[in-house]
Amino acid sequence: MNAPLVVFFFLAAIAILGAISLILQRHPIHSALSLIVVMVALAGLYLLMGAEFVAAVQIIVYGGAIMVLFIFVIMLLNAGVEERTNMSKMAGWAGLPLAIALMGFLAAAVARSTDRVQAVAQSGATAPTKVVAGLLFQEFVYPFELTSFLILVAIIGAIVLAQREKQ
Amino acid sequence: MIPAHYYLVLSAILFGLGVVAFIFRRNIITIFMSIELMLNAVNLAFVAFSQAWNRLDGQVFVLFVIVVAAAEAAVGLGIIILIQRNRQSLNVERVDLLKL
Amino acid sequence: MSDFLAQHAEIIITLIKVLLLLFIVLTVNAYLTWFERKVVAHMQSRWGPHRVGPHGLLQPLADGAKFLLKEDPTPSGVDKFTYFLAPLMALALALTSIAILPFGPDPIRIFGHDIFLGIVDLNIGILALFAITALSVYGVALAGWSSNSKYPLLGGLRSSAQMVSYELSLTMSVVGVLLMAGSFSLRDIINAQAAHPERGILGWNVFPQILGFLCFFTSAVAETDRAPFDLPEAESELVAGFHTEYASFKFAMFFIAEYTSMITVSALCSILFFGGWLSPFPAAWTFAHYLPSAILIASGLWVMWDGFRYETIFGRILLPGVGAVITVIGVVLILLPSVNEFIQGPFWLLGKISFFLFVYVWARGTLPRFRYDQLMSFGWKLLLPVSLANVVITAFVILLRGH
Amino acid sequence: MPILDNLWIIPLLPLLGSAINGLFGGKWPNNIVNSVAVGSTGLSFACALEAVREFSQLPPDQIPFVKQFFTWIAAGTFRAGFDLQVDQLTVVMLLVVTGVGWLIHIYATGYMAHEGGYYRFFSYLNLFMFFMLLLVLAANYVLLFVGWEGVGLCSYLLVGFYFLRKSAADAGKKAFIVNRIGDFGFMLGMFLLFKTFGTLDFVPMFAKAVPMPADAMGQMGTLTVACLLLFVGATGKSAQLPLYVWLPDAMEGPTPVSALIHAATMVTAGVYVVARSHVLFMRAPSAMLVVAIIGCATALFAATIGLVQTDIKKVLAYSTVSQLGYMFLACGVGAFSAGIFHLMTHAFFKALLFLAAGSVIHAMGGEQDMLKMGGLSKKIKWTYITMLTATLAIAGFPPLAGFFSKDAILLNAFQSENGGHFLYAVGLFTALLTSFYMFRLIFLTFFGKQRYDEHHVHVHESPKSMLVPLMILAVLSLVGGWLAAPAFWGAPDYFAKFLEPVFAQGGGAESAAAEAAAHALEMPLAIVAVITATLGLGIAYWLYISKPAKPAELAKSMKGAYTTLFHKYYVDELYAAVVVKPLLWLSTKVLWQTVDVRMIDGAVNGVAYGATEVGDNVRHAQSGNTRSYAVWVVIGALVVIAIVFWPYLKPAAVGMVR
Repeated sequence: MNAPLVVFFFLAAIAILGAISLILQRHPIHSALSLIVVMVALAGLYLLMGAEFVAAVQIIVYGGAIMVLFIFVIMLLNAGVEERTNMSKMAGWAGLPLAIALMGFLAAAVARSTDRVQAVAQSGATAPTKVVAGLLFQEFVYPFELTSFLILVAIIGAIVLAQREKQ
Repeated sequence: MIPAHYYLVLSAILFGLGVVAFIFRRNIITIFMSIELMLNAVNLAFVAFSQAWNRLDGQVFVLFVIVVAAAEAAVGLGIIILIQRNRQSLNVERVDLLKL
Repeated sequence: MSDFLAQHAEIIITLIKVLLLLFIVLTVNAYLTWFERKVVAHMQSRWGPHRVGPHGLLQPLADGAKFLLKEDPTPSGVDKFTYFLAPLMALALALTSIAILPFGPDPIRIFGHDIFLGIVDLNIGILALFAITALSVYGVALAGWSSNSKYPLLGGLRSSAQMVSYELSLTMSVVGVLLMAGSFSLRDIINAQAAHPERGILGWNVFPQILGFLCFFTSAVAETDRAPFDLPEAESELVAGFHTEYASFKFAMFFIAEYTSMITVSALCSILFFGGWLSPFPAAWTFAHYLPSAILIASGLWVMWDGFRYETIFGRILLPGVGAVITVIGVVLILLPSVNEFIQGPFWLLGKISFFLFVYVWARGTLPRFRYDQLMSFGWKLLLPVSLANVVITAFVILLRGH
Repeated sequence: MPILDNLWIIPLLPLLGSAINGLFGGKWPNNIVNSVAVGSTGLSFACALEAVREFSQLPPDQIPFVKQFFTWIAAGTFRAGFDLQVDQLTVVMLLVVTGVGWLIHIYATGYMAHEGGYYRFFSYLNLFMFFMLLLVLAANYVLLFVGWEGVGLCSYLLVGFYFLRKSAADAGKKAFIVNRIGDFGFMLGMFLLFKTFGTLDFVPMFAKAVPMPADAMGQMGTLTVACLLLFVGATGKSAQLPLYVWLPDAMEGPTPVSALIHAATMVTAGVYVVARSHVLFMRAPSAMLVVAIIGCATALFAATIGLVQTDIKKVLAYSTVSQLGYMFLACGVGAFSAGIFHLMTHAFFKALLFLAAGSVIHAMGGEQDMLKMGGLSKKIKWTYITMLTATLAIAGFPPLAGFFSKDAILLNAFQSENGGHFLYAVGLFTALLTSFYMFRLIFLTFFGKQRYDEHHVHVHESPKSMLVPLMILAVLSLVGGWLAAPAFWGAPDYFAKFLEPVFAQGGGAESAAAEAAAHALEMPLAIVAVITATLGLGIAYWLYISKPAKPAELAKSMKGAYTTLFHKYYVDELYAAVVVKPLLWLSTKVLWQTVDVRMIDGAVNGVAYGATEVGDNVRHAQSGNTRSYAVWVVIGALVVIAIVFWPYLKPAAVGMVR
């Protein structure tokens, strides 16, 4: 039981607990907080895997921007505890088993399909940000540009959606 | 050194939890969050693979996913505000005009 | 026992450093309040605190005691968990960010251990700092929301919007520096500015990156919710903003968090743009190394003299003592050149930090508060484009230089 | 050689004019429109002249001059390029088309001045010029066919120019459909040719064809079939039996159109094609014979109908048909140069006739019935003179154009081996009829007492813009014939000499032996022809000047023949009964009411109905509840994963089962 493994299990436990509390909390703010916990835990895992940059971006963008947006909206709409309606029979009886089955399927499939992953020699080296940047701006430059367009469109869309139409 | 499939299984579990949240929460915002959770699980898988194969494409792709998530959040929250404004409710089960 | 020490030396040293830094930061915070009140008072031609201790020097202690002893009511209908979480988060994050700053160039050897000044030295330091800054929104936002009261809610909304908006330009304005340094590590960034020792002050980033600096400092002030961007706690509109419902020590936590982030920002400014611990003089001017001692001795002598002519007995005893200590330190530095060498870096860094802290206070004493829409349009329509332009220009220049 | 190297400019100019007028002309005043139209045509005429000049300087080995511009269709071994070709034949056609076309454009500016849709008219007219030039310049059958179809289209558009008048619209449709039949044959011919030769470019194809053995008389070899098919197309376009019916109706169009399309250029396209593919025809004697017989028959047939028509343009229309018959007769007896020559002269005088007729109609304020005219010779002197010239020309009086060309044809017919004398006899008789009905037209129109009342119609001479082209054409039809003056006339047959290199390739139209015989025969035949023409003139004079009452009595006395002729042998009625009615019945009763309504619509509606039913039942799955949808998505994901990862999941699944 070496140190990284301990850290891993610790973070994994936090992540899973956060996810579960996301499910169980009844107030959106609390769900959001638990989601933030999950994200921070994941960032820790990324660090553990030596993906510094991704970890930082994870916290800056997800934690610092997206989730803030969520909380902001929750505060703006003053969303209260969600009401317990049960209009969807489908979700009522089939939801949980199916979801669990999906989880199991995924886990089994992934776990069994990773024997090839095992074969590859894994270097725990940290990924130098420069290399990531190189990939991002040379090999993946077109997708990158596309995402910038996507962002632009999203901004415009958000503005159009949020503005009250004038009488 | 942690075997890659630990991460993968973890991501699978997180994804499943995200699905559960999606199915069992009624609040649109929370459902949205569960989507983000699933995206995060996927990101974890990506990074795990990229580390397993010593290739950084996975990380780059994670960046793309994050960008997409940001865009999605912007638009989605705008839509949510509209829904609240028009239907005075955030409960998805009360937003069900799209049926027979 | 000793072998235990030997085994876990690193951990223990780090713990000690943490405690030490914590103590220093808190003390500095305390006296920062005193400093602020004094400066603002003098700007408004008042005396400021002068009752408790000589020149009101003991005022911070009194405040601390007050915070600790006051009653701490929890308003009804608050969301307990979040209500308690918010100040903790704010304070914790603020203090964490301090831990990432390096305070001196070369490690100090004690008991055969190289101890470098600063808790951790990440090679994504600046990113980590931004990450923490990003998270620090939650303290304010959650505080505002959980108080279950309208002014805090508005304050929280404002501040979360404001912080998210200004975080963009904050990050963008640094990119220029990062491009020039080619690294995220604060240490590398400082060293990059030391590339030409003979230039001294001219080598600092502030000259090529003047745009970046202006954007950075402005948005940093906004990020820390300080005047003139302190809308979240605009007393004229929102009582006390997000911490209206907080009392005694929870309130103190927000307070400390705010001042700590001020320190962090000042440190960042001096590191990113003003060469961190680098001396403004060209490396050749060795005599400049005696500047610290000179200043210390001078100020010590002044304090002694000031003490002798002070009204109260206490002051007549205390101030000369303090002055004597300072003078002695100055003399010791002259006598021990190696220590003097070592002290140079921290000296300059602290000097710059205190300068920026003064600028903070100065701004607060001078500038009127923004209106909210002005704030937003200022952030989005001026700062962000300018900082983006700065990025582009820097990139082009570097490209042309064939960097 | 600026022009020859960019031949495309010659057809392109009218196209540009058409495009400009068609797109913007609607807004513009007439003078701009017609300056664009006339300008573009005149320019392309100039270019054509220049091209001819350059062509004349080409060394003989470079003739025919073929220029490939770009590959238009390429499929497997098949290549159809935008290739233009110039040889002597093309030169003749080029000059005729651009020159006459230009004159008619000028004429039209005057004639159409007071018509609506001015810009539309000129746009169509220019478009026609474009396609016609494409037709004559094309270096392969495919491109030629493009022009072929294009002129058909323009003829349709222009015949139906007054589309508000039902008769006009119907005439347009009739022209189009009848041409379709011909085009069908033409296409089949093309396919067969491609199958035989593997190419549709003229030069290589003919090169391949020359060594081929000629089919024996009456033998249906490939070449014969191909030629016959091509000839079907020709009959359609050039209004020969049995597909001539559209041309008389086409007179519904404005007169300039009748002159340009239905007299001078388009209708001669068939002749041009036959002449162009003479190499093939020379090797298919039976096809040649068919061509000759059809041409001869048409000539006679149309002439007889022309005897009794009272509509001035109808008369001219039938005379056109019969003259075309002459041309085909010429081609049929292997005298291609004579045919082309007649084509040219006919282009002159028939265009002149039509334009003059148009001028008359213009003068009469739209009246076309000759019985309501008369005594116009004084009032519209210039029109009268020019028209008279044309009439003399077509009737074949020396030394006018018609005389030479018709003589050449008759001569060759007389000489031709199989049934030559018979053909000659019929041709001669037709010449008699021709001269008769033409002078009937003249006398009815310009002489005798006037049969209209002054008060409604005030007769007036046409404007310069109409008269000048008339005069030019008159001069042309006066001297145009001298190009091919027979030997006894002293002058050598320039025209035949000029076309020699083209038609020599086909295996020598006039061999040296025939040459001598020809010269011996020319004189007497010429005399005979002149006598015939004079005879026709005499009869016409006797009937319509000296005894104006006579025609009516004659009509009464031989009522049957008269009515038959007057109703054009009831051909239209026949077609209506044999073709149109059954077709209508088939399409309405069977195709529409049974196949379309019952089967197709039934099927479509059935599908739609089924879809509705299914949707009606399935729609309940759409609860509008996001959570349910989520569950469905999960199910889908499960299935996908199960399929994709089965090999990995199998052990686990098996374990679970145990």
